[in-house]
Amino acid sequence: MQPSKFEYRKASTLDEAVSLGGGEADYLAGGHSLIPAMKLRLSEPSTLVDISGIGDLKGISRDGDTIKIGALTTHSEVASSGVVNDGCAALADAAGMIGDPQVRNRGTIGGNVAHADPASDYPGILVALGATIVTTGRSTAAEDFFTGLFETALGEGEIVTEVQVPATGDGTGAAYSKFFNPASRYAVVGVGAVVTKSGGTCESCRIGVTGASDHAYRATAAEEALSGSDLGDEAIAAAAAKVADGGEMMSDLSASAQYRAHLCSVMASRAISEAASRA
Amino acid sequence: MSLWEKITNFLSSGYTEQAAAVPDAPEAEPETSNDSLSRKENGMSYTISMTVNGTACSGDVEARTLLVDFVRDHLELTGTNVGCDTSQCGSCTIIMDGKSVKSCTTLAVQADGSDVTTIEGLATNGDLHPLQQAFWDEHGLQCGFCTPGMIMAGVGILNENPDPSEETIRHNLEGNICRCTGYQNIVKAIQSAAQSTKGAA
Amino acid sequence: MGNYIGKNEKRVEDPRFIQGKGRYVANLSLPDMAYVAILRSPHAHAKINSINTDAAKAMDGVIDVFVGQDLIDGGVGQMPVIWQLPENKVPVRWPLTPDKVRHVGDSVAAVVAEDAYIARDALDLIKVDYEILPATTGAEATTGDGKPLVHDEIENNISYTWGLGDKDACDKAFEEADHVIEVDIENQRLIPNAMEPRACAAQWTASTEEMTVWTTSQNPHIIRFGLSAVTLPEIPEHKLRVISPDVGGGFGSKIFHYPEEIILPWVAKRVNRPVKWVATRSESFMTDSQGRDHVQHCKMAVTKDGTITGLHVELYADMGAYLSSIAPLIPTVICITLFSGLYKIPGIWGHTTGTLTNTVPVDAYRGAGRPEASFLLERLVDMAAKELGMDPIEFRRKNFIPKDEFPYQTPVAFLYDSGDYHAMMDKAEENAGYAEMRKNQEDARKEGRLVGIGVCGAVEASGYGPAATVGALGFYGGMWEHGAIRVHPTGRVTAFTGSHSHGQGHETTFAQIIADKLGIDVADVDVVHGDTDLVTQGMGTYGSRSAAVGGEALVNAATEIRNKLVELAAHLLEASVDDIVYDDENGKVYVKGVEDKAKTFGELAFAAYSGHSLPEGMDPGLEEAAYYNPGNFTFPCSAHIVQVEVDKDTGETTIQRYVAIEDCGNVINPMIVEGQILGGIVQGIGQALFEHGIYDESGQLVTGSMLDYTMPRADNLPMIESDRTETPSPSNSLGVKGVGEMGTISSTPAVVNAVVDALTDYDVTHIDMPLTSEKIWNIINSNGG
Amino acid sequence: MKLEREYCIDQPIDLVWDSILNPDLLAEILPGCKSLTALSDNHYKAEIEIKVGPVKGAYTSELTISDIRPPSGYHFEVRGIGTKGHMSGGGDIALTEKDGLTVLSFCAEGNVSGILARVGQRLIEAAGKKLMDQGFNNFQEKMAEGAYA
Repeated sequence: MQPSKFEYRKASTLDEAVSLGGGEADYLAGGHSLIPAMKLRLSEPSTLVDISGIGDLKGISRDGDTIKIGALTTHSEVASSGVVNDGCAALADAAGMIGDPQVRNRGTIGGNVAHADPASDYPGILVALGATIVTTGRSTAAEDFFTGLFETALGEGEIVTEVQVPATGDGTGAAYSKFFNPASRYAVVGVGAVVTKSGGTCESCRIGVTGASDHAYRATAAEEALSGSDLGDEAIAAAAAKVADGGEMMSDLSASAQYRAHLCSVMASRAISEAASRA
Repeated sequence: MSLWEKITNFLSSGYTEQAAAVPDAPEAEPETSNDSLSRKENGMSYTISMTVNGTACSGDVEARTLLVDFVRDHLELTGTNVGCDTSQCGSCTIIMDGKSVKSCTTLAVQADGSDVTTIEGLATNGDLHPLQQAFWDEHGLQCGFCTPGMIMAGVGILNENPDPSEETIRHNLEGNICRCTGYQNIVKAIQSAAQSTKGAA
Repeated sequence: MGNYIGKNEKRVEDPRFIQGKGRYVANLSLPDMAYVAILRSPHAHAKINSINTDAAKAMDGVIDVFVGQDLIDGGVGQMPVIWQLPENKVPVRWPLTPDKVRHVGDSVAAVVAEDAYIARDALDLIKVDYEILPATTGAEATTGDGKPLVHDEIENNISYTWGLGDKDACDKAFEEADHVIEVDIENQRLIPNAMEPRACAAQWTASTEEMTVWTTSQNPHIIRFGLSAVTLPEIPEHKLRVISPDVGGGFGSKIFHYPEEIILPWVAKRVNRPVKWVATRSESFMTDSQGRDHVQHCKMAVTKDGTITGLHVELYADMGAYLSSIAPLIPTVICITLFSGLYKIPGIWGHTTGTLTNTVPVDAYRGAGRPEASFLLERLVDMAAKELGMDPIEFRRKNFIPKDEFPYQTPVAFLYDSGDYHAMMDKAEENAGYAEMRKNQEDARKEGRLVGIGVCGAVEASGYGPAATVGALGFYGGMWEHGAIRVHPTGRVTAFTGSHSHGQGHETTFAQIIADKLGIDVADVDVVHGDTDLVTQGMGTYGSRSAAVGGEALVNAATEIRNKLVELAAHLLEASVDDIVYDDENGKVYVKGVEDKAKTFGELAFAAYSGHSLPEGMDPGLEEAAYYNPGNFTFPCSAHIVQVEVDKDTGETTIQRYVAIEDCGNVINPMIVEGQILGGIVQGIGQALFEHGIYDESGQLVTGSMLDYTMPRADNLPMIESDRTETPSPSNSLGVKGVGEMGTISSTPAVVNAVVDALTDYDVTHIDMPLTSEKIWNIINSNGG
Repeated sequence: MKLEREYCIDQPIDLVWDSILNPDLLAEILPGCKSLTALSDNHYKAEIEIKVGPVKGAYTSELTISDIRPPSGYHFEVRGIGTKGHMSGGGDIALTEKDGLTVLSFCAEGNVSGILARVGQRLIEAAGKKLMDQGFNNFQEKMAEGAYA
């Protein structure tokens, strides 16, 4: 498998990366979304701007209640990070379900969200967590960042620099539940849930869905149904049944639209139950 | 060496050469390392350098050259195999800066300056790595094609967790496909290597 | 009993593999080597109006570009079909198609370039003007009126029909049956996906007019014959060397003669440079011959006491766009002959229609016709047991051929050599703790869990096969095997086998056989295979034939060596030949009753070569070649019991326990045998649960990569509990039976039986494979329970 | 692959009908359309560049319209030859009036060949829908602008 020819530019600073980008150029971080497409010659960029050497985009830190993850942080670094596991274990869990160990060792969170594959895991959990995608131009809430099939709010030459995730506070639990495509290991459906409990009641919740529709979305109808409930099996099932309402279900070899909708509710039930038990 | 041994050595080496129509990969030539990626005049060739199996080496590649092709074709280390083109099978797994990666999904220019270990670099001073030994002992291979990738994935697994459960091993082999063994003896080999490493520590 | 047979010897081939020194074709590098890339059709069916290669030829680094007509004008022959049935219609097939593409991946042009990257670039510059034609798909559907014809000259897309059995006895059984069990089965298309993609290289030596071809083949001698006799007649057989070095798995898909094996040497001679082609996985998906793909209309006649009296199967087999090398064999001779299974069934009739579609050709894939037979039979048996309210094991036992009736003549040609099916099933039941398993299942069901237990018992014909028999049934060659043993003057041994190892471990097991037969150290034996210049003849490895046929050829050669050594020893020790004892255990030869009057194997070998003192009439040297033509097939069998649980919410199936008993007769290396069984079982599980090569209506292969074609991974499986019974085969001196495919043949129906059992409350009697979670969920969802 | 979409257009049916037969408008609303030329009546040639995520493909397409039933609909056939494979398909466009608005129903079946068909299964349908939606969003905008009224 041989990609088409392209020009390769390595940026050492963010400014340089921005100035090299735009037009027919693509940014290269870990390359685990782009290189497979290039090998099949489905993708033939004329220039690749390698941003992997930009030191500013690496590392995980915690600033108050916010966990800051540099765009070049690999999935395995997120999955094994003490900061992430302490502050938001559901994100570490989701990162650990992406691809396989080798892919997790190279793929980056910034590259992943910028690519916006509809079956990618991060978008679902990030939308649920109320994460913020920080770019060279601005900060965007995750739920507004993913706009369509491989489409994001990113403008031309704009680079994802950081993902900010609120740490789950007391009384709040989060979880991610995924139905794997048996061949590719992408998410047929992945549901992230964040539940805040007060006494035995669900005070508030956020539910993010990936894999089901052409982009990750917030299942607001389900959130409304769950909020104020007793988080019992019936309440969870009733809310989970509304998770598919938020998006137009995709259909492919691995799951019809109808089955995907069903999986949405199953994965949501599991994620909500787990999140509630962690709250 | 006795005459008998000399004669038999001669016989066996003579035969091996005859049967080995495919030459073994020579050791990579040590070359001077280049500190930074430099773009050559013609605009399509890049000089990269990295440490492969402990030896510094460099080469001129196109930007599009995959790391696996650099290792196989430029360095003539053909132990790393290519089994698919969509990053599913893991046959091309190598260790790059301590982590298992798929060398078919990495550009050679991305590996510039890194420390790479391939299957050829696993044994030390002629002693098999515990995982190599365990794959042999436990019959963890049949046709051998996925084996280098499986062993390197095993190295990655044990780097992360020196005492993994069966479930952890099976889960972390999700990036490697074997068509011959049904995985059972591969799992056993990784378990056994973990035990032997623990015993030695 | 010798020192090695029956014992676990670690594999001698492993050190090279675990150190990355495997000698695969893709690793071959020759001075001045050029690279070949092949343009493949994106269409399932299209007329080629024109091909423009000018831009590709003009590209820097491109040496030349060839199209189909170039090869035809250059003297290549049509692709041969070497197993043919009476009156079958064989479609015309060229290595590069000149006029019409008939499946996605059909070969159109070949680029030769300085490196693989340039060759790939050049493919994008070749302009083909295709006139797209409607496509036809579906094993049975393709025969319908008004369907496009894959080949204009083959009406209704039917290549052949073939039937076997006792139709009258079958009809009578159904007339008298108390119960008739019916089911229509789709045994789906599979894609072999050996982990090593196919590869080929060729080197032309103009000065001596010799050609060497390296290819990933399971049978290099057959390829050599095919090339020189049919497809590349410009290279005579004595000037052609075919080498299949280490081959990374085959599973049948590397038996066949492929276009690249013709294109590469033809091109190497034209450009006068060594050339190499290595398939991408994408190319493997659309050019490696595929497996299975039957539509089977089946019914079974059963009496009210649970006796099977008849089986009737009308079968449609999709051959793809062309007949691959031995394709007509698979759904006919090798399939219908196994319709008796482990059972006494008086009335069996099977009939096959081999059809053509605009899909990749179909041929042997692990099991090859036998899994298709065992699947339909073991599904019907399970359905019958259920209808009669009998336990599936009890029902099977009732119909088993008793061990005192062997050799057993089935109504579908085969004479089963030996077997003790009751003992095998007893052991499976015991190892599984079947009664306890059923009790636990009841408990689980009470909790609302969908736990199922599946049973399967199957037999196969392996060790293909007696030359006269396979000849009478349509094979153009013989299926004997060749073996040769060269004892060196030092007493070390090089053995040559026409069998080919692509993972089976012949270098180890054959060395064990020879070491025991000659009474020497196994480390002193080296086994050579896969090179037509080193091994004079061979038929290769497929149909689980290596030990039973290839092993026997080596036994014959070893026997010749022993006979010569005994004669030589008698001469040197001044004793009668009748008084000479050949001590297998200690590798020496002595005079009966006088053990210190002895010669070691090494001393005798040296004496044979020194020639200082030989018996009258004996020539110097010590090497013997032998052939072995089996008198019968061997009939291994197995019994599997598997427990699954279906997730009610998602429809996902989890295999919780897998208990397998295999009987492959005597065992040479238990470790290797178990490895073959485990791998085979998992490949069969792949068919049951995951694998499906899907074509859409336009003939596009929509599972064309590992992103969409699911194969089992490590985390889909439990630890398989594998064990054996041993009923030696009387068909060969080693008492061995084939083992490479038995696991696959049994595991597929076992798993499906288990899932159907798990869904017993949902009014389902059969589910077509693969049992994807969506399919199962649809049953749970629509049948309500 | 089967695609069924329904769009509600805030314009009178006759105007919509005229517009969906207007080559200039079609050229503007077809996603990625670089040029559209009429080869003969109801037979067009279009150069289209499609980008979905990392996948870019250029197609030379031919569009034939038949069974024209003013103002209720027509049948179309499209065939494209491209760098990433070929595509072909056909379907019907139907217009109905509902509360003064126009409902445009689109029902088509198509096939994609080549590398996209073999490796892009999970995305083909979603990509088709996306392109349809894009096209009709463009259409709505153009209609709203009154550019072709």
